[in-house]
Amino acid sequence: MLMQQLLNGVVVGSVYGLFALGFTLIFGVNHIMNMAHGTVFMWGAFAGLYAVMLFDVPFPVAVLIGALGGGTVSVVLDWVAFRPLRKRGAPEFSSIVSSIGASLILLSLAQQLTATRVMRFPFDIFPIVVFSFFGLRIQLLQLVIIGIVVLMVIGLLYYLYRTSFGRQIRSVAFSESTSKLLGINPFAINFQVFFISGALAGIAGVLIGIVFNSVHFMMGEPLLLRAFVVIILGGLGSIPGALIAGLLIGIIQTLTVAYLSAGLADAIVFSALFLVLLVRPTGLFGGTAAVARVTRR
Amino acid sequence: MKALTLDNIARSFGGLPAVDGVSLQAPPGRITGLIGPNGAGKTTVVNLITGLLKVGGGRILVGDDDMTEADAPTLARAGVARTFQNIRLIGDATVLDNVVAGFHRHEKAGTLANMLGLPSAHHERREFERKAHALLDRFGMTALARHPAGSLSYGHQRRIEMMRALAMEPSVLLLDEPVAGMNDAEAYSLADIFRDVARQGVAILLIEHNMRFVMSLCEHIYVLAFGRLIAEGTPDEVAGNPRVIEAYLGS
Amino acid sequence: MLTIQNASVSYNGIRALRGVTLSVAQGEIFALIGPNGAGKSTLLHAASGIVPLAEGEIRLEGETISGRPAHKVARAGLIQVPEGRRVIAPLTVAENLELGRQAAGIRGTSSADLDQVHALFPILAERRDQPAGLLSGGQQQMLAIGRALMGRPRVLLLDEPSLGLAPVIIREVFDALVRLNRDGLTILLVEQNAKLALETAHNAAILEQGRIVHKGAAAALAGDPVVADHYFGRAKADA
Amino acid sequence: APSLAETARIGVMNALTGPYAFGGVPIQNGMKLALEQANSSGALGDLKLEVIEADSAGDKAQTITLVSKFAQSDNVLMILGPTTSLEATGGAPVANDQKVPLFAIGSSTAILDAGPYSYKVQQVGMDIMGHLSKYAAGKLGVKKVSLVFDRANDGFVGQKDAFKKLLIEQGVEIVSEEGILSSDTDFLALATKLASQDINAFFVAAPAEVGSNVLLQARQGGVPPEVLFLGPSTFGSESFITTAGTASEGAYVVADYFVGDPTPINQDFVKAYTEAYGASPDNWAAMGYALASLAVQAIKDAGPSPDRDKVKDALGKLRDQPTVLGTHVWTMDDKRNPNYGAAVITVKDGKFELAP
Amino acid sequence: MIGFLNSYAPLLELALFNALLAFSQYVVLRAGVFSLGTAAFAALGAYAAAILATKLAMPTWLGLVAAFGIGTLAGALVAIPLARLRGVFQALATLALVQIVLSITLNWVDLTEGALGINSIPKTVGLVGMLVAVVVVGYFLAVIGSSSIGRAFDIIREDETVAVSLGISVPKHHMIAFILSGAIAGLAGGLHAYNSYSITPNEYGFNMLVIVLAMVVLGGRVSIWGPLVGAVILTVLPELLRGFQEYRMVVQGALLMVSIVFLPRGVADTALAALRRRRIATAKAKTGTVTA
Ligand SMILES: Nc1ncnc2c1ncn2[C@@H]1O[C@H](COP(=O)(O)OP(=O)(O)OP(=O)(O)O)[C@@H](O)[C@H]1O
Ligand SMILES: Nc1ncnc2c1ncn2[C@@H]1O[C@H](COP(=O)(O)OP(=O)(O)OP(=O)(O)O)[C@@H](O)[C@H]1O
Ligand SMILES: [Mg+2]
Ligand SMILES: [Mg+2]
Repeated sequence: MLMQQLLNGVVVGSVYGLFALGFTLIFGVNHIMNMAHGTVFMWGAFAGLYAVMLFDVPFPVAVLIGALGGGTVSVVLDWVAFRPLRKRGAPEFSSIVSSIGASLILLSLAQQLTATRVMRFPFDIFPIVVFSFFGLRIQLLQLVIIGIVVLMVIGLLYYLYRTSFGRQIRSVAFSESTSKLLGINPFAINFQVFFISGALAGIAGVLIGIVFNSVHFMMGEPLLLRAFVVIILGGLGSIPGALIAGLLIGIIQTLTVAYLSAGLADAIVFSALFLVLLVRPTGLFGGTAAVARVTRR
Repeated sequence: MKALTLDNIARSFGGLPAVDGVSLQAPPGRITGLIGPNGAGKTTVVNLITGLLKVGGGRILVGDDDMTEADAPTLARAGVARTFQNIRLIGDATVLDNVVAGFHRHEKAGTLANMLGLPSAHHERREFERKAHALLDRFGMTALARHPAGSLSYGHQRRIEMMRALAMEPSVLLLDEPVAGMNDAEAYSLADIFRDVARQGVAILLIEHNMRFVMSLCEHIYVLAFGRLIAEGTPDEVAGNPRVIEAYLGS
Repeated sequence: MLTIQNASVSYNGIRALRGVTLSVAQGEIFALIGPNGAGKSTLLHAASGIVPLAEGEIRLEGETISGRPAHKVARAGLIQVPEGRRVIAPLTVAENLELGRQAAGIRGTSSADLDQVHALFPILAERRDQPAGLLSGGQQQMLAIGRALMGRPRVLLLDEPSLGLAPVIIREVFDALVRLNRDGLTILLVEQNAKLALETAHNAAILEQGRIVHKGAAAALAGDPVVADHYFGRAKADA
Repeated sequence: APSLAETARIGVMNALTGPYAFGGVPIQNGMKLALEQANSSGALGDLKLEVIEADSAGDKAQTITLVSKFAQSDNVLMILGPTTSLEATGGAPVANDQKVPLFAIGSSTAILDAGPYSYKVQQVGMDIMGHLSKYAAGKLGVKKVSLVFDRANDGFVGQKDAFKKLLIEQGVEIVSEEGILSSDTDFLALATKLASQDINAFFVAAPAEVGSNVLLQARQGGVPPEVLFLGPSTFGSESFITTAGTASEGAYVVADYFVGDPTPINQDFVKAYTEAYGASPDNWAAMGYALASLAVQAIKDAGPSPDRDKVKDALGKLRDQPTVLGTHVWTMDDKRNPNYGAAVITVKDGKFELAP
Repeated sequence: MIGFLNSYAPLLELALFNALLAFSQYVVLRAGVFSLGTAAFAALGAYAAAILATKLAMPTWLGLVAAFGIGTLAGALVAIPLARLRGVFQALATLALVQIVLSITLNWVDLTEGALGINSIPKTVGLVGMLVAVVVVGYFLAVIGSSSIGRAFDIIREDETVAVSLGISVPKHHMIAFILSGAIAGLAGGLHAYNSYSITPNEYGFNMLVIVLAMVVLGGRVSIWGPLVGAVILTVLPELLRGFQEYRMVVQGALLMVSIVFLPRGVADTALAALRRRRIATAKAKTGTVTA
């Protein structure tokens, strides 16, 4: 059972990682704790779901539409909730309230749309193929999910570190006005950041929606809570860190369910977080950049 | 009145020895200059003295007290005040509040008196504001008292830095490029203030690249390059020193 | 090259610039001096599009740039070295310089610009991989200047470039500016070291309380006793 | 024109938004249906009921405010709702303070403890679970069971506790208890754990949507069909079958309401509800309908020009009333604990039928 | 009027409870501590009071003292390790604390009755009691805020390096902030327990944390009026929006966004700043323009 549970943990954890990547990206760039990220995830799942329900699109297209949907919602979110605040040089705090407001709206609209029903992808969106080896059961879907997550992370890393994009992002994050003086267009940078972040969440939404057979308006909330833990454990703004921490939490959680009790999963995850912070105030993988950020303004 | 004494202090970052065995004296009542090329380690010396950085070796004395291991608040309470080379003000707070902040170390009303709002705490605040206004007056900034500090021009922000440091009524005053961004006329009006302060027995250590200003103000100058002292003496001695000319002044 | 016409700027209703008109000709160094709070930085910010004009117009080679977003102004070749060394602290020295290249929209890996900057400020080559925030004050100022040069400016706006620089470096920087100017770079220079500024510039203006109060050939202004009295201080009288 | 005495205001509140809206909306519908029927059938003679609706949002604080508002400014005769025990335990003490009858859905006895003005329609978990435990241990021969429950909802916790106690009394071994949250969707780990256990059956007390997913993921995670699925009344709705798909086949559910029930009282209700709302009722709708019907009866029993105290007393005397719930007789003991029986149903070929 | 007051008494009581929570949140934010622990401290206070009241039949005043005490103690205890952390790390550590307390209240069924919560707590604190608490706490915070402690809080919040250079001890002030926050929230929890007949674990979870944070940021986090204004707005808003039925949350969300976008420093602080600007403008008109 241990191996099987580890496998379960990896699958869930990699999706947590995907979700948290977008969250940590926005956090790293804009210092925004985007409380609406969970609803972006949910709307990504909805976009994929409605595409399937209305146009009967196949799995890969559904994932793509989920990415588009999440990305679009996220960009709009930036325009209406965050950009006006940035323009006014508002303190970072106010973006929290703004994103809470946005998430109320997005949540409520989803609720209206679905009449609070729990919905699901059709059972045949992805064929149920189960491989068994050494007593381990793994579904094809689970393999595909791990594959997609790996691909997304590699792509993101490339984009961030092999193009000038990452440099520009960090510059805009540090000072928008100085960046402008250097010819960087903060608008374009933020557009990309929010789109990527939302697209990752949207993909996660579709995948989670399919693998757990449920799409509903509250589906983002537990993930948001996990994402907080992921970004801390993984180090602020660290891409590999988010992925590793996501996996770690997925595994801790499944092992808790397996050997202790499902009810304790949160208690254990958060106690672990608390302890880690006491021992290593900058998280498990927090590097020097993170140190600079927490100790100085 | 206390003198500041550095005895062979050192500090390195990674492999780089930013301050490498520096000894100097800033006696009370004197304006002591500290100059040197960019990256020589001057600001690092200030950070070491004020306890913002941990010393790698040597001793720091304020008066007769060994302050080598003391943390920043302790040093501030012992009367060591500074200005920041890269201006650090509370941008949203008014100029007056920024200056009043400097009086923190003189607060006598205890935590409890403050929490309970006893009259003693109240009077104290009044007193600080009165003194802060006197400082503003001296720096010609009375009219700006209620402006947010962040909205002022660079030169005015520098002045707030100085007023805040003076509000601490220090025995040792460390000025890190106080007149950067000011023209000579403006700088000289500040020079008068510094002389006044020194005359009251404060030990001033002045870091500045404006050589005419340094030469006219300092009685004694130390020259730092690559973390080491390369020369010291009266302004004229230093200005004539060939090593100083080569490393710092240029021909 | 750069003309500023009747430019006014206000912050929260308080005027910082009142109808300033000046023009910087192609290939000249124009110095702007004035006391603290006169509005010098505000003028540069207005030219760069960081603060909006309440009135007036700014043109670069005849084309109106006021109203354009700041990054477009930079890409049009009007590049500013902001006051108080605004380096991107978390990025390394090399990355800061790379960012400077951005404004010119240059791709590829031509190293001529970088070599030029490194030649001017060798320390920047030495500290290539150090986060810019950990440089000394003067080193940051060098980086800020170097970064602007990386963008191959056509007009360079300098806000107190000598700030925090050692005398020997100031001399080198100003020598370099003169060299670049000879090669065709137009420069608008805000400088508190009025003597140095007026020695370097062709033309100059004095700004006080948001207005231009004197304008003319730099040498003429330098010789004006009123200007000397206000901006050179007693040092000159002493000397 | 009808005089004032001929109109009585009824405050109707349920969790129309928020996490419990899945129950609150159909309950509200059921309640309104019963009240409208009372008006149109003339069952109350000259008296007309005026419905004042509100949304308690699944939130205790809002419930408290609403109860007070209903009692004070709307001057209602009685209050129907709220949806959950959580809300009701907040609202009931206020209702008792203000001396206005409150007839809530929730199953927690704490609602009754608040005072004589608070009533509830649902029987406690113990009663309903008795049927299922007997069926499981007796008919199905279950020996070892794992229990899964929504740990943040006292109703489900109560059902689980009751079921556990009853099973133990019958000599069944409880292998594990797993608390989940209604906001969870990931039950893979739980599924693997269930698959690795040596059990005959597993029981899930959770909202139907969530519980269906537990079942579905359990089957996908390797829990064989021989391990039976047992569920409380929440699973007695069509949405269970559509959500769980083929995994629902062979599930045993104890129903306090069964939409396929052929008795006339139910058939009439199903027809009226479907006409009014375009969907067939689920057990929540039935619960709301039953509650409001009982309330109408109490108002009638209170005699002409009823007031709050009369209604309260009339409510207290309700016994052996016909209802769409359970075995069609709703009654109370002297501590105001309701009881109405239940039936065990099972899914066969994608349809509910009464279990053999 | 009396009828109106009566029917809205629970709403007012809730607003006052929220104001206390907002005070607790405010005091840490003011000191630059990004603590989200208010919900946890409030839960401890509420449970202490409720358990004493229902299991041991203790008098109300004792329960309130216990609630206050346990909040203070918890604040002091977490202050020690958490003073090492900064910014988001502090926020997340305290979020973890909230989740841990939530897990305890949910799972320690013998003591807390689990998800059922503790019911039938005698209602011994009414509108007046809550009002007195808010006034006392508010007054106390206003005094602290304008004292040297408040000024030290402000400097620490803006720039710790400057703070230590002025002789301000950061750990000491963070400790004070945590203790005040814990004490106020503990008291608030205790009052709420005696005011609302019943308490349940989920009331003190993520939602409370979010809403309390929103109150302070919306109201303003510098002046003492900020949390009060924020608490009143966010308590009353849902009631005012009842008319919008299903679009209530949409409207509420939109209002939240619009107000923070146009008043990013919070309603109260922006209003106060506007007043101050007016005073400067008139003063400036008198003294003429400024020269260096
Ligand atoms: N935290 C740090 N980490 C690494 N290197 C540092 C750090 N602080 C300073 N340095 C380096 O130490 C050297 C001395 O810096 P310092 O700021 O003391 O110079 P300075 O004499 O004040 O120069 P300037 O006149 O330019 O301000 C510089 O080379 C600088 O890059
Ligand atoms: N962001 C701002 N908000 C409000 N007022 C401002 C702002 N920036 C500048 N000011 C005001 O505008 C006026 C001009 O400031 P500016 O920075 O342009 O002066 P400066 O000539 O560059 O001075 P310095 O030599 O000190 O740098 C000053 O009175 C200043 O207070
Ligand atoms: Mg320096
Ligand atoms: Mg300036």
